[in-house]
Amino acid sequence: MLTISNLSVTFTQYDQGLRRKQLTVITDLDLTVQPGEVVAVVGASGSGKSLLAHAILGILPDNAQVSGTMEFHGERLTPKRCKALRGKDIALIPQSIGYLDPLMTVGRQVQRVGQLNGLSAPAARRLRDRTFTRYDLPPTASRHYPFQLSGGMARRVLVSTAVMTQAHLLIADEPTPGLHPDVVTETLNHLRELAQEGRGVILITHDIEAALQVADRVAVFYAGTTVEIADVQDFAGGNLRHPYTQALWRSLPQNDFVPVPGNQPSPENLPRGCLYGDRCSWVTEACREARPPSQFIRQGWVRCIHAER
Amino acid sequence: MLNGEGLWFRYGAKLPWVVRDRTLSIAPGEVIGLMAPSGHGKTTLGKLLAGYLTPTQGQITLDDQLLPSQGYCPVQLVFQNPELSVNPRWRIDQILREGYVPRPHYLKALGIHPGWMTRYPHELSGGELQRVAIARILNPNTRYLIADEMTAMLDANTQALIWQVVLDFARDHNMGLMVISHDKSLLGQLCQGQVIPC
Amino acid sequence: MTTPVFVALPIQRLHSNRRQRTFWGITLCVLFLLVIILSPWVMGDAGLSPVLPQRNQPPSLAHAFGTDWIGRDMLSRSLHGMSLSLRIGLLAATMSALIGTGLGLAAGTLGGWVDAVITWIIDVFFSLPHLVLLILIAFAVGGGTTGVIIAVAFTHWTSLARVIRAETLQVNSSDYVKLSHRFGRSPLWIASHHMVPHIIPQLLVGLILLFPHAILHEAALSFIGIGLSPHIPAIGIILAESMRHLSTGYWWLGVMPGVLLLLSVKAFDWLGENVRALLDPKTSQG
Amino acid sequence: MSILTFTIQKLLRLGLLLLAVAIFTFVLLSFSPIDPVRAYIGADMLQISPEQRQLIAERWGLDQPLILRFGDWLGQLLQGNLGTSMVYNQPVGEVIATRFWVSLQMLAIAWLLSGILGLGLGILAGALAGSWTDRIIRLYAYTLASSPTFWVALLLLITFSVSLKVTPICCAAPPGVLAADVTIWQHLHHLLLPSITLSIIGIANITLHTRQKLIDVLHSDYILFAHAQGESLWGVIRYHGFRNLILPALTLQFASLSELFGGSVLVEQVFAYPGLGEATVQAALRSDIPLLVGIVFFSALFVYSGNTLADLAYPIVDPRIRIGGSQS
Repeated sequence: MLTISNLSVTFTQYDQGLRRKQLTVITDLDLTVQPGEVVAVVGASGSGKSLLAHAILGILPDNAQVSGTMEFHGERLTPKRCKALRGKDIALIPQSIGYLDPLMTVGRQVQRVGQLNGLSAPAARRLRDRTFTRYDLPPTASRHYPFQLSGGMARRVLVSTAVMTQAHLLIADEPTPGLHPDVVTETLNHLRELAQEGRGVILITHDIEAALQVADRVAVFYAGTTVEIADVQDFAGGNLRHPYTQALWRSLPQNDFVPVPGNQPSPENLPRGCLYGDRCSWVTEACREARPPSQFIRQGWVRCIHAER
Repeated sequence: MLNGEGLWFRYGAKLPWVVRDRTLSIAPGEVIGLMAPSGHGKTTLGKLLAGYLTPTQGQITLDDQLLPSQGYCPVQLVFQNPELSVNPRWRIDQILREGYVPRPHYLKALGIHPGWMTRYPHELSGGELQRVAIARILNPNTRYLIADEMTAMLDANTQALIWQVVLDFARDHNMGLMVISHDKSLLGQLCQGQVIPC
Repeated sequence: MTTPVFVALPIQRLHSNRRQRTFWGITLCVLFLLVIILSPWVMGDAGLSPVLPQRNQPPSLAHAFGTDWIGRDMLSRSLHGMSLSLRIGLLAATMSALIGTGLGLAAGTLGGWVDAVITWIIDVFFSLPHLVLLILIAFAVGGGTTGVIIAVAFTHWTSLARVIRAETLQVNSSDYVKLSHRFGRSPLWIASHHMVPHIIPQLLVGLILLFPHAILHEAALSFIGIGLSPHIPAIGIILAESMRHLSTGYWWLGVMPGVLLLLSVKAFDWLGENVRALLDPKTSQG
Repeated sequence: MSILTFTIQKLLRLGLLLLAVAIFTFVLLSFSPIDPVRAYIGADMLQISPEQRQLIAERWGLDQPLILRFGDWLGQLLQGNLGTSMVYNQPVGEVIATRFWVSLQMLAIAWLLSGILGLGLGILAGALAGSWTDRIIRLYAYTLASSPTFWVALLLLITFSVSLKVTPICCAAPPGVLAADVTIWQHLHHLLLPSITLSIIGIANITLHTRQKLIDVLHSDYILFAHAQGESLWGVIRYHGFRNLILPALTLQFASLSELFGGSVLVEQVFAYPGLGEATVQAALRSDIPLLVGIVFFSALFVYSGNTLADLAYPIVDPRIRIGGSQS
């Protein structure tokens, strides 16, 4: 349904003097999403996860240049098409209640989403009420303002905004930061449900445990690129292909809890070769020469020339 | 031994109690977990133990003495958001050196790049800044550390990196550690079963 | 978590050479203001004496601001007046800044009833129209140059005091100050290392932005006749005089000195903006 | 909080405020070098013997200690006796009432105009931030913000009254026409330029604040989300921007009453418009202490009422204050 290949996003900034600074925050990124599946996008902060969401929705700031292709339902996503699709065919589930207008009742905001999708006001209201019932939100919740909602209710309202649309693709951007484990599980289950209805879901998170709990496939981001796209089973099954993914898996508290030393390269000066090269134990001369291409190995995509071993 | 006995706390005479009758203690070299959902006074309890707040009732003692009000406090606290715990107008090296000059060994282990030294806090990411915030309390005078959701906003790799360094330090210096978190597996890994529900 | 790159992109960054432009802006403003302040000493009294054959001439190359009804050169008169107004304004604004800083710091650090009283005094000051308060004070202390200086000094400190108080409170209650205390730093050390770097920029910018207000109000008081004596060529008085000659069509008597006043005020505004940009770590870097 | 407690609280604060103003004014005038007797008698001072002076001083209680005089004075104030204006030879209350009525129309027109235009220009500039429209509006607002009020009034007078001759050059009515004979048209004609001058000056501040606030709102997370839902720029402004903008704008609008009042003093001076502002200048220039004190009190009341109205508007617009307030 959604196919992204070789996506790069570069910001142009002017530094001291007339020197132009290029910040490449996304490099050669690939991602596909099928109807009915949850794809988790996992990576450290600064790896370009949120920007990916903004790029798909076409809401990047003006000084960003995008290259590569994004296709949605087989057709290219041009800025014009992005504008026509966003909120209707592609919907965002934001990370916190701060993404709702603090001065408007929750009910009106959710209803507005329906109206933006072409429903009449009464129809949008009926759909909203049905959606609220579905998510166990009391009828009075419509009249509440965002600041009056509890953490769990807020989460359900945010999911409701996406359900009001007929969107085939949902992008959940860090939907569970710092929440109570029960609320995290509940929210993830909602996302799973939406996928079962035939929608594609992109779950963007830094929390790999949450990702493994709900996703079908996991795309691992590093320094603005997808180093690996693996099935969820590959993690526990020891079938991981990229050294970074393996390191990430090992660093989980329930596993070895062992980190790899070093830092993600800064977008100001990315290395010429593999972006993970300076932290990798498998690194060879060939890795430093050129960026590794994306390969299909053992039923998964990986950007590592040593992944076969 | 860091002791908190019969601790009660509220933010104002008419406000509800945030901490009610808590008693807990940490021995040198011990790692204790404190697990609870938000809104259960975990953060307040952490602030009480580190001397940021004074309990309304009860007292905190360190080896049977009250916490010193002057000089370096042997109980230190690391917050969830490093942005608030550094002066936005200071450069990184100044921030690192405020309490003590950190050992190059720890800076290296935490992956603190020498190139960061001349930058300002807003030029580092949250994960990078948190490592700076931790490096500055890795000081032999720190005998107890309260880590309040210290790595909740960080990715798994950075989380493991930070804890590895902190645990090494705790072992080498016989430092007591209280980990406040809602992450079960993290507490399981760090505290070997010593988890107190809050 | 949003990528920092995304949020750290203010539109201004797109303009090239920001830091250099800031420096140029500051230099230019300071030079312009210095030239005006020092001009009476450079020019002497040339152009101030009546030259009757050259009465009522519109602006020309010889007299850029024209001449008045007794043939005095309006440029010389305006510069003398502006210089005087600037000096009075600077003096009054500095006094005001001292009061504001003192009270703001006292309120922010001492807290308790001191804070309550100072905040209340500020509220009382804010509940009187500025100009009415100015007139009342200037009148009560007997008018004249002293009256203007005292009136301006005692009515402009409030907003700076508010800013300094808020900044002090904010820094004082910040986590990094509490942490510094736990690191064993003395209150004096914290004050000089944590507070001062925050207060000084606020103070400097606050002081500079006080000047234009002080100068405008000095001119306003002189204009309505409560300020300086009519024999002193202050800019407000020159403008008030021009009122009598407006209906005769001698527009330059009112327009040109006003332009000079406007430019001086804008120079201070611009200076303040540039100094603010220079002192803020978020903009001073790139 | 109920309306009753709100009202009582506000009235108490007002009482306290007026008391503070009273003490401040009294102390200021007691220690001032101005001799009230001399100020009262004015040019006739030479014809008055020291004995007569002494009598006047005694009648005014000037020989009493400070605190007693203050008590006396405050007592008179509380009875609503503001004294007699020496310049206009009328009770101060009456002078203020008639003069304020003349100023009020000018203030009201200026207040509404500057509010509506300022909000409109601010929204336009904020929505199109960085564009040429924005730059022009900003240049205009910044220039006006640092222009001396009386000079702007002078310029407009030169342009419209002297050169173009479309507006009268002074006063509230044509000279020589009896107050009863002034037509509404003549009245408006004289009101026009002073009101526009005042509103032009008020616009700058409101425009710049509205613009900045709208830019802040447009950079917020909820606007990002609204865009992601497919809302257009003008849809965002209509459904979210305006709502979040109106509260600071209202506060500013009511707070601007203080500036407006000050501005009217200068504008009335330039246009020789016989309002309260002009009376203020006359009171100060001719040492009419009772009138000056009366005006100080009145202006404090005026500004306070404006701020209270803003406080009342808050809970109507912002549910966080309305509902949050009633819960705690």
